[in-house]
Amino acid sequence: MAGKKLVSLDEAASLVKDGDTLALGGNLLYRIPAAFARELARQGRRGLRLVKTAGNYEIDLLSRSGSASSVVAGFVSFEAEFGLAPGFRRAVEEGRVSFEENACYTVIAGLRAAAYGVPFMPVAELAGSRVPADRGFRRVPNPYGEGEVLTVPALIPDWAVLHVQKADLRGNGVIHGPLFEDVLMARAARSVILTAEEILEEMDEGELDRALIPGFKVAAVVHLPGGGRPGACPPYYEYSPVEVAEYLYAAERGELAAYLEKVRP
Amino acid sequence: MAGKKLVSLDEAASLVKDGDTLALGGNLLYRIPAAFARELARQGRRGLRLVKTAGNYEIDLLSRSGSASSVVAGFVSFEAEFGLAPGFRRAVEEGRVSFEENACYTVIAGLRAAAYGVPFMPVAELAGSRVPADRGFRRVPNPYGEGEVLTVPALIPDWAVLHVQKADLRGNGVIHGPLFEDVLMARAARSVILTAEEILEEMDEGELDRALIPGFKVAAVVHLPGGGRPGACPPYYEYSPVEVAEYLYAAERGELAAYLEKVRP
Amino acid sequence: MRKIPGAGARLGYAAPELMVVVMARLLSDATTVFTGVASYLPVLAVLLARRLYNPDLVWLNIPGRVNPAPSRIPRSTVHPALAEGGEASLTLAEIFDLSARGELDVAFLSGVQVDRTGAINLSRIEEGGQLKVQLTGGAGSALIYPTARRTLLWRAKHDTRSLVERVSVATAAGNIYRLVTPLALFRPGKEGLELESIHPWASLEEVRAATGFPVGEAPTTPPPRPEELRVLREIDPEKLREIEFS
Amino acid sequence: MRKIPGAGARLGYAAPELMVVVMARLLSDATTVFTGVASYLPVLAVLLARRLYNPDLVWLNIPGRVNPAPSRIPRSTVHPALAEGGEASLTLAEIFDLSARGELDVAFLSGVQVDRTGAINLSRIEEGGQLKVQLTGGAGSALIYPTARRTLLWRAKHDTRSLVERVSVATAAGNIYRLVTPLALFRPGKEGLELESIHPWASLEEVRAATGFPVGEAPTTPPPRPEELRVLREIDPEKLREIEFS
Repeated sequence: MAGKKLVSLDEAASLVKDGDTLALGGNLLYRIPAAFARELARQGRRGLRLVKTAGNYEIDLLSRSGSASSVVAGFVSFEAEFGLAPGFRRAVEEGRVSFEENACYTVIAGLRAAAYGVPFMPVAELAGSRVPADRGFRRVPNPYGEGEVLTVPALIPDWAVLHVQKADLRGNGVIHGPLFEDVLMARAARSVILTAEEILEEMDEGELDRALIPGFKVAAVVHLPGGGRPGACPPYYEYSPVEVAEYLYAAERGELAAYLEKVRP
Repeated sequence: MAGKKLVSLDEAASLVKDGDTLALGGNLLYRIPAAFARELARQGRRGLRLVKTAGNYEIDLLSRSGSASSVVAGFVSFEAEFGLAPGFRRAVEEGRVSFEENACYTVIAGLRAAAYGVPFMPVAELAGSRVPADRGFRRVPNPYGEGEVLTVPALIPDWAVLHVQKADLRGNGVIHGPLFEDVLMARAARSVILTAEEILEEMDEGELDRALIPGFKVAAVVHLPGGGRPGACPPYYEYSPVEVAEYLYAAERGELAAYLEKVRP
Repeated sequence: MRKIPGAGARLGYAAPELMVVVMARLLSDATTVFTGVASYLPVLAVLLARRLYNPDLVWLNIPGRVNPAPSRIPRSTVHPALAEGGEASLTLAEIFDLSARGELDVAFLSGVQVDRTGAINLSRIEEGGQLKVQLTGGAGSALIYPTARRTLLWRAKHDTRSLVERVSVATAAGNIYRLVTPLALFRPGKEGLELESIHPWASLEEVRAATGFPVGEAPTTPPPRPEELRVLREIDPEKLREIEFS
Repeated sequence: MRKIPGAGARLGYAAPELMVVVMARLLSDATTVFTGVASYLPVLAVLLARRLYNPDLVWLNIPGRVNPAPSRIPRSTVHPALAEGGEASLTLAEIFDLSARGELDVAFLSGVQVDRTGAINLSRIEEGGQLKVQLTGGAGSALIYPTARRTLLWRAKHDTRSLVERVSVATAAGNIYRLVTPLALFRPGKEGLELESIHPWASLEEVRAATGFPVGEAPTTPPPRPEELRVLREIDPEKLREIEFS
């Protein structure tokens, strides 16, 4: 078994089929599966449903490339200097991508329901918000008290695609720093694909404590240093405002294909 | 603030009032708040409702002492050589303690509901088990599909009482090795009491990653080396079969009071 | 870069400084406070409050460490530098849970639109039921706003497109504590948001003209004290406080 | 210590060894396997199976490390030694979730009573609806049994009090794969558990007399091969396999 999970980026991305639901790890520009998203775009994948709490680069890119047909997320935007994700925004406004706007917490609740093997998760009332009605979230009678309780349906991704600092040949993945929703996504999804900065032969105790993605549910591991760029993957690299600008500049000029050819992996 | 949380065992145990619900950390003879339980017995606390997934020593002791009036747990027994928890068993058979038998998972589900601020948690159907009917677990209609879904009501302890390896003066607690349900208990409970092998002035990064009990919800920290005995608190000490036997021998001879006087803290 | 309100008044401070100071003062009695994504002014307010008014304030943010003491303020509010010096670990999901349980004291939220009821819109601008402008989505706000005990709204723009009678779409609503803008400070009143104070560079007329709902008179916002400005400049030497005004 | 079945037959092995070997063989095609509290024979079966039949078997247990390779078998199944050499971390709650999702392949469970349907009782013995004997509680069984794909029951006692027509209280029931006892191996059939094989030291009459429900004829359980016994003794030099028979 050991070793067979280590495949090329090309092979790993080929596991994803048109129409699959993908939970994407990381948050905003931190520890995101950026290179994997570029490869999906290069391979011309279509009809993907993307699941994320808060994202930007890879949502924007897959919306522009025509790979994503819908996005389940709480927040899609760059921060500060880069502002809104323009490709995503236009794709939604033009009806090419359906934005299933959630609260970040209802994405988490849907993933929790999937992780716990139940059809829904009760959540605190999102009083005054249009999100529950827009998403068709339903209420059930409180079986132990008064009133009704808001629920969120289980959200079961076909794949959790995570960029992690380290993985071993058996597919065990190690995350340093904030976990974001990565671990939950790995539990909720039917299967997991990892891209990793480093491939480990052995783990020390500190790494084992952080090895929260067991290999038995991981279908493929790609050794992919820099796989989070232009985002950050601490402690390896910071995010690059220059590379984000390069992406936005190229994409906004309609040169996404050239960008994808140039920026490899 | 810093420092005011550090109190004596006596003071910490005094925070618990007759009739309170206590979630007890650890599992079987591992990282259990044993000394804290002895102190509750010494102080003559009554009417406690104890919450645990799998336990033995402190459940048995608080059942014998008359401190516990009910126990919510999935499993109450010693392992191997010591067999059943005889004091607990007799207390239940004689009607002094009510055993609210759960599956370990339904204890977890009830704590999760509390941690998530919702009145119940859906769980997979425990087909063929008497537990749901015995506990009065109810079903709700599946709002997103066919049939009904089993639920477990929120279980909100007044206190999570946890024995941890390390804590700081602000009440932040560090757990090394298996977490068991300790972190979940700390989220679900109204407040937290820690007993700790060591009090830290500062934490290193490894400790910070394991500092999963933030101090802001911790009411009291007791510096209590050996507070898990006769159970184990790795890496400080193993569990002591001799001390477990000493407890059972004394208790079965009706000498619990003398045992509590002798075995301090 | 658009003009920073108050910058022309030569007071030695302008809207970014005053907004941070006003928000910091509002944290004097807070127990726990949460700052989310793209929240530069709130991060600075927390740091200022902890330095001057409330050393025991517990700060929760996205990078996952409780009560960090960052040595510098990064340009991303998800940056691990915002975890530095923390005292314990808590994931964002757990911070949401904390709020859902009613244990979160103060949260900072913003909106592209804020209306008189305090409802915020981060979802989209609709016209005649049709999507006109897609916004970012509300991140954690739909949960946080109704479940945190007090929500402190801030918005670095104050005009009739931002402060409206009624939001196009309510992304979130809830327990509003105050709304801080570059022109004024609002508090909840009987008929919705009302003026609490007007910043020194703004007149009541200007505020009225820039606000999409009626407002009454109010005193002038107390200016920052020299110590507040000194500490703020110390905390924020790179003037990240101006990012939201660009 | 009560008599260990088969010990008098001088075969070079007895019930503890044969039970472990039979269970290990049953794990030949397993993907994931869970062992819970006080599960000495199952732990040894997993280790034996991994050595001889199924090197890729993924073992999950309470101390929280996936696929550990302990250097010794401790006397507590919660002992951190059972986490040694693991390859990743997974809490017990997450193992339960895994089972609830239908992703757990094989689980080991036991019962003070096991009945013909495979239902187990770890809760209590009732007489006339009244509590007579309080048992330990079923730990994870009520969830694991119906949600794991296959449950391997074992019980170190085989008598008419343990193997009953109907349990006093059903703590758990579900997807039974096999039941292994010191006298025989059972599998699910049309009318409930049926004999698959009888251990070399037991006769059909003995098994019938010790079983609270009817059983038919069955061949003899294939004895352990020398290699199986050799590796088992290597894994378990302290004979923890006999604890459950004491």
